[in-house]
Amino acid sequence: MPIEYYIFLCLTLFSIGVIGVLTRRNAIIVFMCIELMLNAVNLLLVAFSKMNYGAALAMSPNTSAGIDAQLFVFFIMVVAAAEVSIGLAIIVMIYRNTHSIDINFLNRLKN
Amino acid sequence: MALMKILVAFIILWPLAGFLLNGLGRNYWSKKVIAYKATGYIVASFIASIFAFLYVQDHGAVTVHYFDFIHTASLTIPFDFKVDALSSLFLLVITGVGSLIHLYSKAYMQEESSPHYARYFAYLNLFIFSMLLLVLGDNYIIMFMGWEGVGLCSYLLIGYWFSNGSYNYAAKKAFIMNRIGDLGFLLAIFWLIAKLGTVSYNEVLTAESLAKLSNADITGITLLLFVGAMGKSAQIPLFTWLPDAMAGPTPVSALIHAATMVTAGIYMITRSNILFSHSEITQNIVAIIGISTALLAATIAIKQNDIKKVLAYSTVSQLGYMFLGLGVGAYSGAVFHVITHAFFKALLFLGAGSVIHALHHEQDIRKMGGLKSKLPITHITFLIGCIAIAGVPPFSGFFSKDEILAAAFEKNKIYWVLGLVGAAMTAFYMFRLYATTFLGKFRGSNEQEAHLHESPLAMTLPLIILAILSAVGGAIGIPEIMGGHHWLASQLSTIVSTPHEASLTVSTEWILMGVSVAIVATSLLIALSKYSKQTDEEPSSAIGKFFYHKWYIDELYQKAIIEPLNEFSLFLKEFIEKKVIDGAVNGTGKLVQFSARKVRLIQNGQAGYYILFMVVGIITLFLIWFNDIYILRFIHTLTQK
Amino acid sequence: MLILFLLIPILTAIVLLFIKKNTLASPTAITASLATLALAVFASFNKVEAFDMAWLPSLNSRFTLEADGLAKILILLTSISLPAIFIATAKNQYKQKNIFLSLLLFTQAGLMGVFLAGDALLFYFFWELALIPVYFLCSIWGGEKRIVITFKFFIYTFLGSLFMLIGILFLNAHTAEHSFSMQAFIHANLTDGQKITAFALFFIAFAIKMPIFPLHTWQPDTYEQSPTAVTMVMSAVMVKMGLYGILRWLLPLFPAAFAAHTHVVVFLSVVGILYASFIAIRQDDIKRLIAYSSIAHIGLMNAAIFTTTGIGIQGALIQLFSHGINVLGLWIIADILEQQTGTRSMQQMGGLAKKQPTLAILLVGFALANIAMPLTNAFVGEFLMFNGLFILNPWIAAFAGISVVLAAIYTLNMVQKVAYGEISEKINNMPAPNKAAQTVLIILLIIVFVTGVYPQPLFTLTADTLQQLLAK
Amino acid sequence: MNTLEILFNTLSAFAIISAIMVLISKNPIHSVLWLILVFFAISGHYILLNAQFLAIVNIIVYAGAIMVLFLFVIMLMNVKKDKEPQKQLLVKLIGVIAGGSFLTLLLALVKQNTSFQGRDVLLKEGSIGLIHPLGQALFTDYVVPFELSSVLFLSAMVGAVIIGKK
Amino acid sequence: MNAIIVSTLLGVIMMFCSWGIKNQKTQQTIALVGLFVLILSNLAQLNGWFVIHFDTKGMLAFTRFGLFVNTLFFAITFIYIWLNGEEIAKFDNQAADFYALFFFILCGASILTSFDNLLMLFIGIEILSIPLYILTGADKKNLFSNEAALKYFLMGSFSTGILLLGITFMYGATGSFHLVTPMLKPSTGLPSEQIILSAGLLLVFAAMNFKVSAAPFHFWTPDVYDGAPTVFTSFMATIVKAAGFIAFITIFNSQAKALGHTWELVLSFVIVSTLLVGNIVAVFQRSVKRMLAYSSIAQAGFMLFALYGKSSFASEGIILYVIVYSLATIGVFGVLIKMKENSFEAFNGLAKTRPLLAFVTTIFLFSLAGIPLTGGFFAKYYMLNALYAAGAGLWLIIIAILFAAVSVFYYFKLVQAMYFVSGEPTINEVPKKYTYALLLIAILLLILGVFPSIVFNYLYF
Repeated sequence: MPIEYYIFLCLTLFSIGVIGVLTRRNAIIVFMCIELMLNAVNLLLVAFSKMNYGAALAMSPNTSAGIDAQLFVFFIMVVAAAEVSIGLAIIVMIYRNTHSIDINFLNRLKN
Repeated sequence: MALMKILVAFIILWPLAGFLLNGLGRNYWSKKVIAYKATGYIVASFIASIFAFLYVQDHGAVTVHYFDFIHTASLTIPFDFKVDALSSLFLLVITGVGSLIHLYSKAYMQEESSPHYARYFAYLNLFIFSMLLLVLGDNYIIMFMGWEGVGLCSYLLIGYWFSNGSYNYAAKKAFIMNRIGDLGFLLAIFWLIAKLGTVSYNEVLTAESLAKLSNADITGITLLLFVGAMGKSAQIPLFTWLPDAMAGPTPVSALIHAATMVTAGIYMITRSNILFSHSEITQNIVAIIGISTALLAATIAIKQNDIKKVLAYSTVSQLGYMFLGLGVGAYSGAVFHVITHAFFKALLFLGAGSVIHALHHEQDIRKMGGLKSKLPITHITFLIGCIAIAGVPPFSGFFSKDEILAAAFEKNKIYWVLGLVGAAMTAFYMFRLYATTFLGKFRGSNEQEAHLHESPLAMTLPLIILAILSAVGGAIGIPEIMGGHHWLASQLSTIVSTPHEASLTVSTEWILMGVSVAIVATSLLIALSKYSKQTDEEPSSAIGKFFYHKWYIDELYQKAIIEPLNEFSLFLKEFIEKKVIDGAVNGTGKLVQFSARKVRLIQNGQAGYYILFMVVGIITLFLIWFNDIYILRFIHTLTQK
Repeated sequence: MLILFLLIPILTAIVLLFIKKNTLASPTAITASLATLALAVFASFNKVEAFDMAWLPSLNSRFTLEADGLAKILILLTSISLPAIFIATAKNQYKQKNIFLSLLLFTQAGLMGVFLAGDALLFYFFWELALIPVYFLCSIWGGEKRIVITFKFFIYTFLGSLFMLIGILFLNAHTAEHSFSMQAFIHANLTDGQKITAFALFFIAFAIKMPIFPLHTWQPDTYEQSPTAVTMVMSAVMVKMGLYGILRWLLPLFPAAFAAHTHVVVFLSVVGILYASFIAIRQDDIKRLIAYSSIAHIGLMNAAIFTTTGIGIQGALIQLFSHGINVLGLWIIADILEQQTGTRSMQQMGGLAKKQPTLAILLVGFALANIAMPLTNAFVGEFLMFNGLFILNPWIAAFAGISVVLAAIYTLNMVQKVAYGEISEKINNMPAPNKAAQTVLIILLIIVFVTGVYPQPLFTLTADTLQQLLAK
Repeated sequence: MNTLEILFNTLSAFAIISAIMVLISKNPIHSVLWLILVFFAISGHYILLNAQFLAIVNIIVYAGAIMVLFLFVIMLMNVKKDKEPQKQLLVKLIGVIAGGSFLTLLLALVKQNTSFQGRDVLLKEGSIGLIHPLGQALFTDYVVPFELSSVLFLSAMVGAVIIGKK
Repeated sequence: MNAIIVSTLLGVIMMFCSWGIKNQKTQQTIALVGLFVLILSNLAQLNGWFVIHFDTKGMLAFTRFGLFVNTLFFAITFIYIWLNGEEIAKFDNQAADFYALFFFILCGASILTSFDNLLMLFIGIEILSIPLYILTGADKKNLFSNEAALKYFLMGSFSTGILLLGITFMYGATGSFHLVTPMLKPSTGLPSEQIILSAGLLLVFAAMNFKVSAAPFHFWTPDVYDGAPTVFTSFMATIVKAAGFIAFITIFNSQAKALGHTWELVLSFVIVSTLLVGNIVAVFQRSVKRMLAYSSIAQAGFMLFALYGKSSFASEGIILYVIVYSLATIGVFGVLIKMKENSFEAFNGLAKTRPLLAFVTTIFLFSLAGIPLTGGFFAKYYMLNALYAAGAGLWLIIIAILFAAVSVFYYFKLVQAMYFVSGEPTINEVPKKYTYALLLIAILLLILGVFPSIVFNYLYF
């Protein structure tokens, strides 16, 4: 399976995430779109890892090439989890004070 | 030599000392002390000058060195003084006439309160000092010092009564017009330095340095020098300050604006006659300017009614004569006329002063008349003065003027004719003045008549002395044909390059004299007959008005030069400075403010937009990086170091 | 020895910050400044060895002070001006006078540093150090429009000096072993193009500081708005920083570029001279008048230096000192008038000669110096400078010469309006003459005439500098 | 067109479609559900790439924990579909254009890039995706980041405490 | 390594303090002592003494430079906490929690000064950012604070996404996360096999720009700095930003030259736009706090010069800049905290009522503006020097200088308010000790302004 396919797929997902961030106003949805971006990256990383692994396999039968990427994905998930906890905490806090999570209403700070 | 060093220092420093002492002690000394001190110093330096004169007579010219005024790698200007025939003559005239006028002033300025009295004498002494610098200096720089010094003193003395605005204006006018001339002088000096690297007479005025100068140089330098002379000696176009200068006290007019300062120009040109006689063009210009000034001033003088104004214009016209003399190469003649003119013009002014004094500062001749009996001495002396200036033999004026005319005749007949016309007019207006003032019956108010009195001795004594001098002063220059040997010419032969020797045949010269005498005589008789009874009222004829209003030259200057300059500077101040230049400066500040106001609007507070901008930013970076936008690359290569 | 020129003012300034009593403050300042004056006099007639110590090893910049004729003459001027100013303005009431004085002393230290620094970075350092106290002085004690005006002045000059900083950086980058010393800069290896760039960078800073047309607009406003004591410092000494910079750095570093720009700069300066003179004619505010006349004089000096003729530069060297003295005198008089009559408009003055004859005479005296009357010090300088201009190009000299006449016009206008005429009530209300100030003025006037009749000491003082410059 | 390709294509299509649905569905809850589907699709890809460990973690952490958290929050503040006012069309358009150009730009770059041509991704073989080697690496080579990620959690915890408490 | 371990431990300790010890003062003291220990441990490592010896497997690489910078961070934090202890306590009776976060941030910072692997970069940045989101939102009842927190969080995690995509590309191109230097073969153009790698680098570049708030990724800065509690803003604007820069430099110094001249172009673009936005917009601000936010963007523009190329000037310069800028900023914010409101008018006539306070503020502002005799001058000078030494065109330097002149505009607006405008400053009472602390900072700045070299003597020996 050529790597380009994966790249295309992931970039598409990533961009959809970006578009979501740009077009939605609900903080939670925006945040979800960011998660989508992260996932796209994850998939791409795994794809790369397997690509490198395949390349390395040709040289030596028991290589561990590509493991780092998969671990990287693991760490990304870890971090994402932490981020989500904080992010949702903040969102909830805001919802407590202003009964809205519309990011466009949050423009008291400007200029 | 050492003796000379002391002597010259003596001559120079006495007046300076007088200036300082009177200036500083003005509040402490009584008028008497002040006056005697001031006069005494001048007399002292007069005596010293006599010694100097005698010394030069038997030892020839001497140069005394004190110190280097400027001494740099490229230029050295010594502080030297030169005493030779020319300067010693001027010394005598300046200090001599000077001391007489000091004496005269003692009485004339009596009404002044003592500090101002002291100020007056301090200025006079300072003037003498600067004048001495001017004539004694051994190079053009020192001459220039004196040159500007006398200008300053005349400024101070014209504006002596400083609370009067118009007097101040006159003073300022005088100074500024002089300054214009001085600029010419200065440029001439620079030119000399640029070409020769020196300004000392005995290095500049020599054959080899002349060889270094091209004709263009000489013409340029001499013309610029002449511009300087114009300012100082009130020639066209810079003459209008002199009549206004009559605002000063009368003795000042006598000393500065008749006898000494205004003749500085003649001195300067005579001093550098070698240069002038090497430039045909300049000589002609000098002659033309001279004669035309003479005529112009004469025409104006005919119509004036202020006694001092008449004399002032006559001074201008006499100066014109001198320049004519210089122009035609009769340097000694010019100097001769300077000396005689110093005598009789000083005399006339002082006489006028005594009249004014008697009439309590009445200067309009139409309100005078019949003073003959009231002021006998003044009358006699004044009359002598008039005769002398009119050029009636054997009075001094005749000889000097005749010498100039003769030279003019031989140079160019037209000069001579015009000169004669001028002479005729001189005789006319002088005797108009004399007649209206002294003859006829008194036209002033009664209490003036009541208080009419002859002036005190301190004033009449100078009159008498000057009268004698102007009567017999011609003796120093009696031409050969009259059996004289022209002592003056021989005196100056060392300085004047081409001493003007009478190349005319005896007969022609006699004829010329005859003609001039005849014309002068007729015109003065006309004047006498016309004005001894009545005075002339406001001129009716156009030409009369024209002369009466001094050819409208002041108005012309006002309209053509002064007002435009004022407008121009106002334009610069109000528009260019405020709007254009400062506007640009403040504009940049405003620009920053403006762009600040605009740019901050991007920060609209909405996270969505921020992220959008970020994405756009990333895209831009990509474009710059990969497609390497050409403008940026161009800038880069442009500024690639 | 040389370090004292910095230490005395700075230490005194710091001490002054804690002396609250005015009666104590100004004597302290005066004594300190007189001490520096004594030092300066001693220094100008003796040989002084340079002071040198390591400063910034990582930048390879050294703390170097050295005094040649040029430095000496300006040090002398500075240390004459300060005591004169202190004494003359001793009567003036300023709030928190001790701060005022100490800031002035800081300025003095900065000026001294500028004139003595032998290391480019150090030079820049003191350049700013001289500027900042002045900023505060003007903004705190100045006139009603002070804040805006002074800020403009600050930004303007600061921007200029930043350009100089770039120039220094640029040269420094091209020297061997990245040194800031004069010698290293002279031997920096630059292409001609780079030389011209560096020249421009330096020149902008100096041009703004002097200032020369058309970069001058900050000056009249600042002079008008700032307290006269400060104006005196700025006009008598600070503007000389620009000329000093040109003589000390620009001319030796880029003789070629210098020569290449002679005509442009000279033309600009001459235009500036006439421009300023014309504007001065129409000024009614005495401080603005002096400001513009000062612009004209500075322009002449700049032009003379840029003729690169020995005689012109010599004239400028002398005039650096003379102009300082003369303008100082004029400012002191202007200050007395402002303090005693409460106005700066010359229309409202007049008849001073009746009310305070001595002051009037002094005014005339300095007016004469201002129009370069012979036998005043200014004549010597201006004579030589015009001479240099003439050698460069007669027409330019003639053109610039017009300013001689214009100077006479506006100066005599001033004298006439202030001293002569009927006595006005503003003048009439003047209190008793300020003896201290008048004494200072008399001393200055004596300097004016002595150096005018016998300027030789100044020539000998600056001879060595002239030699070095002409060697280039 | 072997099975793998079919799987790949279907999964990809599935992922992309549901991702788009996340965007366009009005109701937040729907978007959450769609997102969960995306995650499942991606997990499918992991399995296809024989990265079983990540596949599981992805399901547990993302689809399980995180998304439930999201749901929970949304429920908590019961945001109705009409609660969210829509951005006006223009802004949306701009957003789409920006994102699209971002995508095209990157795709163009990838196309130009030569170093990936002919590189293949190894599907379903290879053991690196299994728990054993990953665990091995994690606790030997990657122990430092592993430990440090605990700091991350600590700070997150403290933060949650700070924000959470009244 | 020591720094990382010790700071983590300290963080944990502080966490427990928040339960154990109720007295704010004690907590502050503990924190200060902890920082002291931290500094010591770091210095210990500088002299080759480790708490635990073990191989980081190429995750971290400790350089003298990095460790030195750590020391600076800790020292500055020390001053910061010493100064702002009471202020922090005001938010929450549990100041210890915040101290804990500070320590975690420091841990992240010391990771960023020593990472040798993109994974560590990622984790470091996250450790750095997540506590910041909290600190920004610390003032829970304050809507501005909330808003700032949300904005910061959303944009921050978005930039994280970008960063990850970049890293992924780099991995894809090189097959490793290690900072192999240089990853790119030197070349002027862009060889087609390196495009993806360059793209990755560029994405990382963008993300890092976000962290150091360089235009056009600066948008969060004004709002967040403005919204966040002042006391935390000053921490954010100093230590955190500085750490970001160090990371930034460590990545790109190795790559920069290899990227060819287009890289310089991109960097110039970012620099110029950053300077432009920062300086120009700051001119028009009415709130001092917001002005400082923009000015910090402008300062970032100057710090970016260090990226232009490797040189002794660059490394010395960034250090000097970090010190000077952090001290000055902390100082100014320290004064600002005591103000009742943030407007310029609040400062009117401060010089009359509190001359000393006004004086120190002036020193801080001068230092920020880069006026000689304050450290700021040399900081800027080194940066310009670095820029030129790295071969930038003179035009860039001139632009920088012009903007430096513009910066005088807004810094001096405050000076004018304090000295020249008469008025009654609206200020809470300031304890003597506090003022002297500020004075100490000011004196430090002055010393740095005359002898900046003292900093570097320690850097190499």
